[in-house]
Amino acid sequence: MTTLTVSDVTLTFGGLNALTNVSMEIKPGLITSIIGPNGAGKTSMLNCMSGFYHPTTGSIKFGDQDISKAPPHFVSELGIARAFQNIELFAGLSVLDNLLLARHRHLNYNFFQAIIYYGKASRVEAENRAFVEDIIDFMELEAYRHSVVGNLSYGVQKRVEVARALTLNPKILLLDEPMAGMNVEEKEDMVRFTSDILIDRGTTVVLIEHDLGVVMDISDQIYVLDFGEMIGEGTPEEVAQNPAVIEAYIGEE
Amino acid sequence: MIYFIQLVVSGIVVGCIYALAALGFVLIYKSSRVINFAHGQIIAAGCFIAYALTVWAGIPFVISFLASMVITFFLSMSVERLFLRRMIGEPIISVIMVTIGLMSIIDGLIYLTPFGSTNYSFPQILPEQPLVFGGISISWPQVMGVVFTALMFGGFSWFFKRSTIGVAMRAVSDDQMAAMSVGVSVPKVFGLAWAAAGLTAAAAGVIIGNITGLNFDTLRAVGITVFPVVILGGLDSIVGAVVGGILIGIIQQFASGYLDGTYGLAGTADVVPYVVLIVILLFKPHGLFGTHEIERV
Amino acid sequence: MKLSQKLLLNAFLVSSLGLVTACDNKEEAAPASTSSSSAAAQVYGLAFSGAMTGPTSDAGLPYSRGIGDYCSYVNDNALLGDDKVDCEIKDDGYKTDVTKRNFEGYLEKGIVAYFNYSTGSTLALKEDFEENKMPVIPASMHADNTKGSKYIFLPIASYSEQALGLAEYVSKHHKGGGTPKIAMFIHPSAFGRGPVNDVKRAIEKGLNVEFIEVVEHGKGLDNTAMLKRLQSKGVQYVISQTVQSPVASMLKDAKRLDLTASSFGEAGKLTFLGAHYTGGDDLIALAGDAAEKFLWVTSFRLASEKSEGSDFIKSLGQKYGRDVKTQESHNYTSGVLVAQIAVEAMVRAKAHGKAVTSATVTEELNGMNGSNAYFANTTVGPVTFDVNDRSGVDTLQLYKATNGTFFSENEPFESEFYKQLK
Amino acid sequence: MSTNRWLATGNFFTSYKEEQRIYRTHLDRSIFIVFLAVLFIWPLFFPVKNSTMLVIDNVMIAMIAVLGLNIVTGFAGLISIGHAAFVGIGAYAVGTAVTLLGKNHELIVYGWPVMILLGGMAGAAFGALVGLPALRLKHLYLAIATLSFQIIFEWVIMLMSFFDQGQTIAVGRVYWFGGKVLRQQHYTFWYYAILVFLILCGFMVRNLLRTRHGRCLIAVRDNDRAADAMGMHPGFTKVYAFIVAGLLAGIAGALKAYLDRGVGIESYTLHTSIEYLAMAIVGGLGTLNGSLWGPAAIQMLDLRVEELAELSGHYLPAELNLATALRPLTFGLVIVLFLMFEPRGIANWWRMFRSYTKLWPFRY
Repeated sequence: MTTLTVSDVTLTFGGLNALTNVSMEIKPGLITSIIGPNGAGKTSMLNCMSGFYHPTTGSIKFGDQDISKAPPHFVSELGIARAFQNIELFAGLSVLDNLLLARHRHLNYNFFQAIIYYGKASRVEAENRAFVEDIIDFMELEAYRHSVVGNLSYGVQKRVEVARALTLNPKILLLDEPMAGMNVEEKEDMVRFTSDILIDRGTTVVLIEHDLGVVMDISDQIYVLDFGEMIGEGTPEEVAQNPAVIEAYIGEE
Repeated sequence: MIYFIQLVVSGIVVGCIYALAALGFVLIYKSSRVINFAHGQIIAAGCFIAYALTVWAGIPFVISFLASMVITFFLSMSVERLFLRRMIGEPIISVIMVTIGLMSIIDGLIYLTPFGSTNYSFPQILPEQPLVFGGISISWPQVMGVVFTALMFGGFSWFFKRSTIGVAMRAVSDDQMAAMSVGVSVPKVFGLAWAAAGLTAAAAGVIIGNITGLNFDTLRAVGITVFPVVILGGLDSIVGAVVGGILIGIIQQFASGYLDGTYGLAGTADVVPYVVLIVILLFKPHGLFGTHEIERV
Repeated sequence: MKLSQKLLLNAFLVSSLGLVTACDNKEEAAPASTSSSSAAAQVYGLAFSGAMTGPTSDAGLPYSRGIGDYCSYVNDNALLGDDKVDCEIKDDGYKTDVTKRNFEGYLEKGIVAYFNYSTGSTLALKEDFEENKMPVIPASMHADNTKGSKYIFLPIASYSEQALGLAEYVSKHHKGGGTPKIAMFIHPSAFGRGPVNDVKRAIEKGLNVEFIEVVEHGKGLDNTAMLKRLQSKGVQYVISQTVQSPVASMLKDAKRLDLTASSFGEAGKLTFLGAHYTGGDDLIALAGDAAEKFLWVTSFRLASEKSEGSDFIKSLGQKYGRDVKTQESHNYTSGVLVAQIAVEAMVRAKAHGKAVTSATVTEELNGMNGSNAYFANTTVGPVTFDVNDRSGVDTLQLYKATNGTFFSENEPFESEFYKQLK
Repeated sequence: MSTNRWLATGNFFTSYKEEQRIYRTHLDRSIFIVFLAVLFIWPLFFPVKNSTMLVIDNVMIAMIAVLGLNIVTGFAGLISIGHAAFVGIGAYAVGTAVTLLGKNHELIVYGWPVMILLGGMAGAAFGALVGLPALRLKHLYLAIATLSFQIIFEWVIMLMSFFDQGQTIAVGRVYWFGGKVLRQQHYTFWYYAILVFLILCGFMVRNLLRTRHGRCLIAVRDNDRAADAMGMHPGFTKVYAFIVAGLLAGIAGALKAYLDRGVGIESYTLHTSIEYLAMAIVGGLGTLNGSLWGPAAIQMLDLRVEELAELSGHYLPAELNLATALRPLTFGLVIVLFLMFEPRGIANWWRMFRSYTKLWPFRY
């Protein structure tokens, strides 16, 4: 099991610091949450971890591998997958194709085998289809298998988003506000999925979430960001007691 | 040395005309993110209208020049209304292809007129003798080109900074949805951008027509020549259009002045801008002045 | 389905159905023309495919009108007795693919002679002409057209011959000391480059001019660099082989830079000369005053000078409702000439008691020499072809632009070196 | 299991492999096989005129080229305004061989299938070169880069005397088992040759699209950030799209060189590029069968307009240029009308037709 270590990361956009000297450690086998008010730099942190942004200074290490300058496709290959806050699915494709796309790296036939199709390509496709079906079962998406993603409801799209990240078979799964904009039932489902991901599939989860109730319930470790700076860390109990965090959330009277 | 200076001056002067032709192109791109392939045809149309008014209707050149600009203003606006209004919200590739279709349609319409297959030239209205400074000469149509580029450049810069509609246009170019939500009429802005593009196209057309004569092929080819200019300057930058135009003008002059006739090369002025374009794109993907957008996930 | 989509679908279906029926019609039409061959009066097919739209349509359109009008004239005036010509004219938009399609269609209709247009398509279809033994008269006078071909007949002297004629004229009339220095201003294609090597070869054979530079023009809006360079190299004569528009730009720039010679061969200035497609009314239309003193060589008689030929062309144009601009265009005359040549060959075949076919037309064309030369009134010299020389009117006439019209300068002449080069 | 393999109703799959099939029912597959057979045998039963066959041949070549264009523009979403240059590269690969070896060299007249594949390779190599800017460039800038490549391609060919400065380089008549292919059989012979290549290319693209090599194109088009997160390098995927497009275009170009028996620049100009784009759009961007509908429809339109123009020439005054204006006018109108009213192209009509007949005799 590998640890994702973020040390002293600063991210600057045209003179503005999105993140300042943030350090955190994502330990395997836990659900780690990053919380903070709007604009605190949570998504920027996630973008840095997944290779979309590169920290201006500081480093991000996955195990021994430095990934601070690695592009997203490289990071995902290492086993860090993410689900996006604003749904970033391939809207014109079916749920099945969206998930199969996430198997891109695992479809190990070459171009010529692909154009001939019969033989290896067909066999590998079928094997991976089985894997994808597994995820579909896990995320309870059976009914939507052949639906075009763009036509599905928001809650289901969110679930597809998570399912697609899971299909990458990651070691660490980064979830960016998976429950935002959901109703209570959908939220409950998503919480269940999140803990199942860790328990059933053994995937480490990093969660960004606004609903503090959910965060406090399921997190093992919490980091609190405000204006790009780390203002608190620890278990849910510790964070709940932290005066800096309380101040950031409730504000000075 | 005087050869070199003459090349630079000619380059700048011709570049200004390119800039004028490119200005309309940039205006459309800036507000609606559309690459207008039919721009050469609009340039040609502007030129033909001015000729028809001057020679066939016998209206004084200055008036018909201005009138042609006004007519193209409205023509271009109606083109937008007829063909592009319906395309708002469609994928950008469809919109671009519409302009390619437009290119053909305007071709067809011009073939209906005598201009499609007959050559004409403007009567000698501007002074025949060129301006000469210390052995360097500039013809009057070229002077006109420089003056109009300066006017239009100044005008549009002011327009975008100060006037309400200009600010609205900038808002639309930044974010259509956001602009709509604060009450800016996006279709109206697009219409206006096209109309303004028509205006500059007519000016460019008349000036180029004065330089080359009225040959449909030559005039519509300007629409393609403009591409290196706008890419070099950055697709959405008015300053870029002017700087890019002048740079391409100078590059062309140097190419034909120094490259042609050496190493068996010939006609390099036509191709060097495109080579420059590709090199520029490799190192500065958004041109010299184009906006670089930060992508948010 | 939206109404608009329905409409589109319907329109498409109707048009595709229409295509099927149209194909049927064609198959009916083809035997109809051959079946009439048993009757006394016959219909002979002539056909043209050229650029009436697209690049060079300014020349192609009047050219096609010339062919069409002369064919109508032949039928209306019974030049072939009871027989008629059926002249089919199609636009190919300067696209070789379409030319090829048109030509295959014409072949199936059983034409006896074919008029082609551009240099590109003539070279592209050369093998097809050979295999079908089809006599072809193209609008392109590219010298290489006839190379390795027995069936391509150039109506007038080739571009090489024209450029050589101009170079010889320069060498003969050059005033002042030294060897006259020339440059060539050409189209960036084989059409423009064709004559360059022939001129260079003639110089090796003793033509007294110095060849300084070949300029291949682009689409740029300014020729300052090029003109200044030529001047600095001491060039005095610029021989153009291209189309009118770039020449017009160059002339305008030269005038602006005060580089245009006021008289032939003025020292330190440039004298401009050009081959067939560089001149004519179109040049004056484009260049205006800057075209003054431009020397243009061609083999045609012009409307500006009264002659039997120019009167004929005018009356022809009037008869078939052409505007003055078309009537006076040398491209119109040029179109008439190619039709004249083909019809003359047909008339001769008939007179010799032969059936009019592509083979007999070729035969008659190859026999057009010596006492059998064809004196078309539209040209300054006779049309002569033989098995080895298939360029028609070898006589050239120099025209000079004076007050916005081309008038003939000196007597008609022939290029001497061209014969030596062969 | 008593599953029904002939109709869509009651057709159940018991393995993933079964579901991956192109033809879901035996009926579909049978219809397709019969259709292919008809394509091969119809020239034997109808006397076909050369001019008709030439049109058909050119349409099929355009289909191969547009298949390539659809890969890059339709599926990968990168506008290419230089597709004719890719086709031209294929043709000029043959042209190069002719110039080096002579037009009747064995490799050219006997080894033409090899030459056609070589044309494809050359196209693919050029595609890689043109695609390189795609590593950095985003959509519209890339479109203009392809335009520049088109213009540079034309200029280079026109400059180099090696390529006869753009004039036609003649290609000899090819040999087949029956000996030399003469003029009378030429167009029919190439009909079969092109048909075979078209079917191969069609299946190649079809197979590609149901594997990762095809899906990644669509992924990059729809959302290149997400594609990146899924482990695809968006830049390389774009380059790869250009390579596949170049391969198909190169094959089309080499076929065209043989069909025309010559290579000249005039068939590979910017105008042709625009025509290919129009074909792709009218057919339906991002669909396989659209690549086949488009060229057929545009060619049909062209022929119809030609007849219409001829007809109007008989009835309208000589001075009206309607006949010459009709072609560009209708060409442009068709593009614009399709984009405005049927942006998914003819392929969408085909889809509607299919879904109507699929569950026949039941409506739903």
